[in-house]
Amino acid sequence: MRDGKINVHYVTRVEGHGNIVVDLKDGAVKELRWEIPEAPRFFEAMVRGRSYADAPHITSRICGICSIGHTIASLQGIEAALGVQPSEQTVLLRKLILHAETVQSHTLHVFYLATPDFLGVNSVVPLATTHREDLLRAIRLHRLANEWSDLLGGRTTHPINLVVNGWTRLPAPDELRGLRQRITEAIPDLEAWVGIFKTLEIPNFQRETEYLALQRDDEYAFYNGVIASTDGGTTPVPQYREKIHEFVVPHSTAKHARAARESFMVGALARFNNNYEKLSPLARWAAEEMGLKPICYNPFMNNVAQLVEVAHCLEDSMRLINELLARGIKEEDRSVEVRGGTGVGATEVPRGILIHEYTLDDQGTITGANLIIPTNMNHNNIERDLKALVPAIVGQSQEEITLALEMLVRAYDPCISCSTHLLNVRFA
Amino acid sequence: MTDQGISSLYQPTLAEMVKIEQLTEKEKLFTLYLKDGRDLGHRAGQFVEVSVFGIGEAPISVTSSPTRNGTFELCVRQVGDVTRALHRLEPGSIVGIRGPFGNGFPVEKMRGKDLLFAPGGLGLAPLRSLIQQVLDERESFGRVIILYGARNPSELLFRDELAHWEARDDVELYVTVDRGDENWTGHVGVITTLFPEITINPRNTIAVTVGPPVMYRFVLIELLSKGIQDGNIFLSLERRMKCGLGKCGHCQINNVYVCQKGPVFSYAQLKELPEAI
Amino acid sequence: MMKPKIAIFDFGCCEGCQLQIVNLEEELLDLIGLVDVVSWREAMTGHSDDYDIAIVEGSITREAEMERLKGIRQKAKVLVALGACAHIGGINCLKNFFDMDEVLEYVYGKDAGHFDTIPARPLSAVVPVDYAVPGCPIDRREFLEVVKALLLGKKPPIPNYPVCVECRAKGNVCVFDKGMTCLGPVTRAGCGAICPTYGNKCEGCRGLVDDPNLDSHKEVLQEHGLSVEQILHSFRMFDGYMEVAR
Amino acid sequence: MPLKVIDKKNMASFVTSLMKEREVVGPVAKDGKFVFSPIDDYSQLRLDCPITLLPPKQFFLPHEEPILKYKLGEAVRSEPVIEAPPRAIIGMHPCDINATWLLDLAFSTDNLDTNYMEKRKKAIIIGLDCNQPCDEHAFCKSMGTLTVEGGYDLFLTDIGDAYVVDYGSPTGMELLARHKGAREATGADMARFRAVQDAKWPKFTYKLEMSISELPNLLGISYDSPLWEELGKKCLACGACTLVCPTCYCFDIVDRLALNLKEGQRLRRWDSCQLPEFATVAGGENFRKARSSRQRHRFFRKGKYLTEMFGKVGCVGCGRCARSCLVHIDPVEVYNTLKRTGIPGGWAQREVAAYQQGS
Ligand SMILES: Cc1cc2nc3c(=O)[nH]c(=O)nc-3n(C[C@H](O)[C@H](O)[C@H](O)COP(=O)(O)OP(=O)(O)OC[C@H]3O[C@@H](n4cnc5c(N)ncnc54)[C@H](O)[C@@H]3O)c2cc1C
Ligand code: SF4
Ligand code: SF4
Ligand code: SF4
Repeated sequence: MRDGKINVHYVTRVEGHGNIVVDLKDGAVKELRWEIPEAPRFFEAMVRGRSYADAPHITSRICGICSIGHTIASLQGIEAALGVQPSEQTVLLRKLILHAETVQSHTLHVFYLATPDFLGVNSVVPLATTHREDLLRAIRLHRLANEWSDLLGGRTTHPINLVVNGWTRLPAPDELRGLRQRITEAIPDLEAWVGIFKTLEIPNFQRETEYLALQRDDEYAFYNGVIASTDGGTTPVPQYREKIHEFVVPHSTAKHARAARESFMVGALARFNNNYEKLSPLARWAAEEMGLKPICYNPFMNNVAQLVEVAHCLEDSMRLINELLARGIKEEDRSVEVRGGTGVGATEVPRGILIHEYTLDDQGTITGANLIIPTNMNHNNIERDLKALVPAIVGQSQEEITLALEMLVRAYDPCISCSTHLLNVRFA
Repeated sequence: MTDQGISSLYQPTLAEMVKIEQLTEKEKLFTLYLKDGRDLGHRAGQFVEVSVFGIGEAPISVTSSPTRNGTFELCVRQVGDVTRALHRLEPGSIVGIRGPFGNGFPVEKMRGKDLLFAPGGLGLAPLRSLIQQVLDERESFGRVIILYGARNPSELLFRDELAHWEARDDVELYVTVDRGDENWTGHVGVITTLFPEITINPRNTIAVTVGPPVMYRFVLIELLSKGIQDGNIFLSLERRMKCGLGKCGHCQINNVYVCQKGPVFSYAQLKELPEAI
Repeated sequence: MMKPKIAIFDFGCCEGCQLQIVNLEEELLDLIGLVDVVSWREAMTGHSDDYDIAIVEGSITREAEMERLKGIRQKAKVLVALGACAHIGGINCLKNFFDMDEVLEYVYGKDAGHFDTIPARPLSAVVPVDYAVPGCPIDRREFLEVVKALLLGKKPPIPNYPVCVECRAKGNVCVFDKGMTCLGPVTRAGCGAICPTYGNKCEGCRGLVDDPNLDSHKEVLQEHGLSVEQILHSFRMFDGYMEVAR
Repeated sequence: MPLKVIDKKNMASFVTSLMKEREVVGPVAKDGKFVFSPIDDYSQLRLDCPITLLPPKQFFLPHEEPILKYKLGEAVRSEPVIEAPPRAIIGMHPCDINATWLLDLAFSTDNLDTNYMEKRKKAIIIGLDCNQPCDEHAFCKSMGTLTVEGGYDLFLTDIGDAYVVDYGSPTGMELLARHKGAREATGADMARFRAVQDAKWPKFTYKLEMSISELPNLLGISYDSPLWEELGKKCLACGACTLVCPTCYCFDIVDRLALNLKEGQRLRRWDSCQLPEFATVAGGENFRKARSSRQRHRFFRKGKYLTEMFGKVGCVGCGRCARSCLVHIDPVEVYNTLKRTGIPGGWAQREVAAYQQGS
């Protein structure tokens, strides 16, 4: 197809609404837009006037898939504004529940939303007959992740008991031991899926770009760190504005972003490219098996990087649980001294770096907020990838082109609901 | 019985629907028999708990006479989950039956007396069991007067039977509807407007009225003004009921469990129960 | 039994409630055996306009969405509101306490002109809604019970008593005894009092019971130290569309 | 058989040996308060617990329990479900023992409810005397429930470093005989036992301004008291008072089909007369629509109806309802207010007064 329009009205099997509009003329791209028509929800505006304590529960509702990540970024932002240092136990438990979300989200995306593409079906449902055993393994992993967040946070989505400076309910040691046991038992399911992915044909498409991710010296960073780039250099989180620039484009209710180059990518592949050295042994094995090596410039490999991260999270969680059990679970004082100030929190959620910034007055009332959502950071990169991909496949039929474009978008696992709750550039 | 041989009061007996008849838009008449071959063995005015498995249980009065064995009948108005589910059933369907429960009408006390029946609407369903028994044993009762009121002609239950009673000269039947329609030539007005038409011997009359709570307040005034004694006026009360065994608490009126001491009460009893009407 | 055709739609929301359906895992496969899912953008490609039951998530926050919702209502025999956003407006209504132009400008700055928004509202503010699965997010068990009830022709078993009932029956320590405040006494149960069970207050995500004793509850909140302003804020979290939050 | 004694240091082995043959339930700590819960280690047991949030009724009448299971289809089948594992409940205070006794009567009078009774029959009750009031809300002394006349298998009294153990049934006697740690009470033990008992009684106060025998009559004349309206205004209708009450036993019955829609269960679960739809029937008529009428019903049940039905007082003075009521409705205050505002002397004396005035 060398001439004509492709209009994918709502890419399916992604979280939220996004359209792809392509206009081809003589085999060249006349116009290509990645449109986000999703209704914006104005969380930054909504939290104003609320108590600092409400922020995590309100912003959790930005996104059903990464509600734990939003809660944690929000807690970090508020705690930074209040000058509160959460205890080691609090942080260990937060890391553990954040892993639950990463596994939950990655398995959902890799198994339920992306795999149907690789196997040539329109949803996960047909797999119930054609790939029953594999699907049951996938379901087991996904359910483990769900029950893991149920156990720690009260439910799979919008966790209940994570509050500023602590937890309103702590897991019992026996519960943690049970969880560790179940994680151990889940590893064969993961290994089996690594085996499956090894055999899948992943489109070979390369476009060099910049990758940003949080980084730490002591571990593969999820909970916190400094902003690192594959182009070199690091930026402390509070100075995030010096690195990440956001701007509005008319065809999208979600903002776009750039860093040093014209666009950049965040998410599993970005973390992998920046922090490969810190992956757990099981994760490195998985990467090797599936042929993923840093630095990888193929966005379709994001799915593979997600599977590698699932391996990492499972293994790292056992370490976290061991540490928690060795320390013993204790009730701690959660009280905080309220004061005014501004604070930034950043955490790696399944789709990349999530930044929450808050300003509080002396009573602890929120007067301003700025939330930067990873999918926003990727929109620009998605659009540029799409533009780069089309010329390479322009000889194919309209259906094939459409499918390839959709698959590319899905590979990013964009969480569009999230990304339509934009920042305010004019920070109060 | 459980595996350990323990029996349970909550275990229904299975019953099969042999006949289902649409009486009005909202009411159907179900004829059933117990699959274990037993007779239901009820008294007039008693009720059973009917199970539609998967949906729930509802208390329903037995509308057929104890004098007619083998099968029994239930007349059900479709109002909610269980009753709607019953209406969806076809002949041959299986339901569960617990009971009969409750006291029933004081038939022995009625023998030799004149009887005044005043059912309103669906109230005819429970009363019909008594009327049928009285007619089957006609000689042991005095006058039989029936004052029946419905909202409109299309809501009149058991029309064939009404015609049959009308035709008998040992039954005095008066029917009224709140609102008539083009074909209605009978009496129009609420049930209390029928009372001036009859004269009775209050000393020898037992009155039974069954209907919705609002009706009771007005019918009672009529019955009392006719001079019938408190102890000779009987009502059948509806309450929410779950167990039928005097445990679940739903049917309690003051200190009385309707499923145990009722559903039939004399007005003399009800005067002691301020929550009753 | 004919398999009813089900379509799932979403409006302004976090899609967390749909996610709970996905999270049914194996049971989702069983469910799919009983119904015919003809449209579900988040989980499948393909769409059909021929459906019996529409399950709709999210609140209405833009003019154009009203028409889309009315279209869905017209096609569906039964319309079920899924989750707090659809049921009572939910978290989205927090923005209703600001001026819409100001909100747009606060978020989009000088580019605000590209976008439109109206005060957020529940589905029932636009079309008749037959049933609701309350909660932010919905409870997976309850969702299954509602679907089963629809298949069986029963009224969905959504309780009309407060969260305290479930909370006390679980033997929880009331959070009022821990120095917090709670909307449990006026909020519709069905979640298993999950928040107090996890040591936190009920934030009222399931909406109010039919006949709440709000006056008395407000006195309780005041007795436990909340100002009138703070009481309003508590209710605005999820019940912002309702009288009680204004 | 003389009283026996188990030294506290031997309690662990006593409880542990019980755990070998049955589930052992006792008070354990929860969030700074206490609940009855199955234990898997003696160390979890908190016999020093003043009072639990919920009474032990959940072990005889669970919050939700299957009573029937069935299969649909061509051949409909249904059979009762009765789950009754052998259990020992340890640490039940006199109020709860008295309350359980009342429940026993309720579930065995007229119609024997096997779901309750089987669980009850398979449970050993090991009571524990209260040497001081659990807190300011307790009014057991007023209700005559600070002592027990029966309803237990064993009954412990804490005399410092040991428990004096009384038995109330052949099962209890046998259990005691079997346990090696139980020894005969010495003279010194008995002296301490008597001292504990003597010291205990004055620590409790009478809180009702009337004798309990007067209560049914007091309520009888208070049906139209303006107090009910006042309570109705405050009441949140949250059901807390009845859910935590050891003598409340009203329940609901619901059907629940499995997802295959082919088999299912009938469940019973706690209900409460305080909830708005407790007495609603089809057609929408609600026989106790006003919160005031529901509150009245509750107090009449506790103070009058249950006594009339079973000859035992329906409130055991544990104070749980008052403790859990967010708007501070307290039975002691309710009954005392009725007494103060009602006609002095109650029904009988009013009759006498009327007679003397010649009316
Ligand atoms: C002794 C006795 C005898 C009876 N005899 C007959 C008879 O012969 N024939 C007959 O048709 N009926 C009879 N009834 C009435 C019958 O029991 C009820 O109509 C039936 O229980 C309704 O059950 P259901 O599951 O169909 O309705 P449900 O689904 O339980 O409810 C039906 C309607 O009642 C209302 N309702 C029910 N529960 C609630 C609630 N919790 N909150 C608010 N509203 C509620 C609603 O409006 C609902 O639509 C008798 C009742 C009693 C007590
Ligand atoms: S109700 Fe809550 S969980 Fe559900 S879609 Fe709305 S914000 Fe998300
Ligand atoms: S914690 Fe909340 S829901 Fe639970 S009993 Fe207390 S007030 Fe009710
Ligand atoms: S406890 Fe309250 S806030 Fe929590 S899920 Fe239930 S209704 Fe929602």
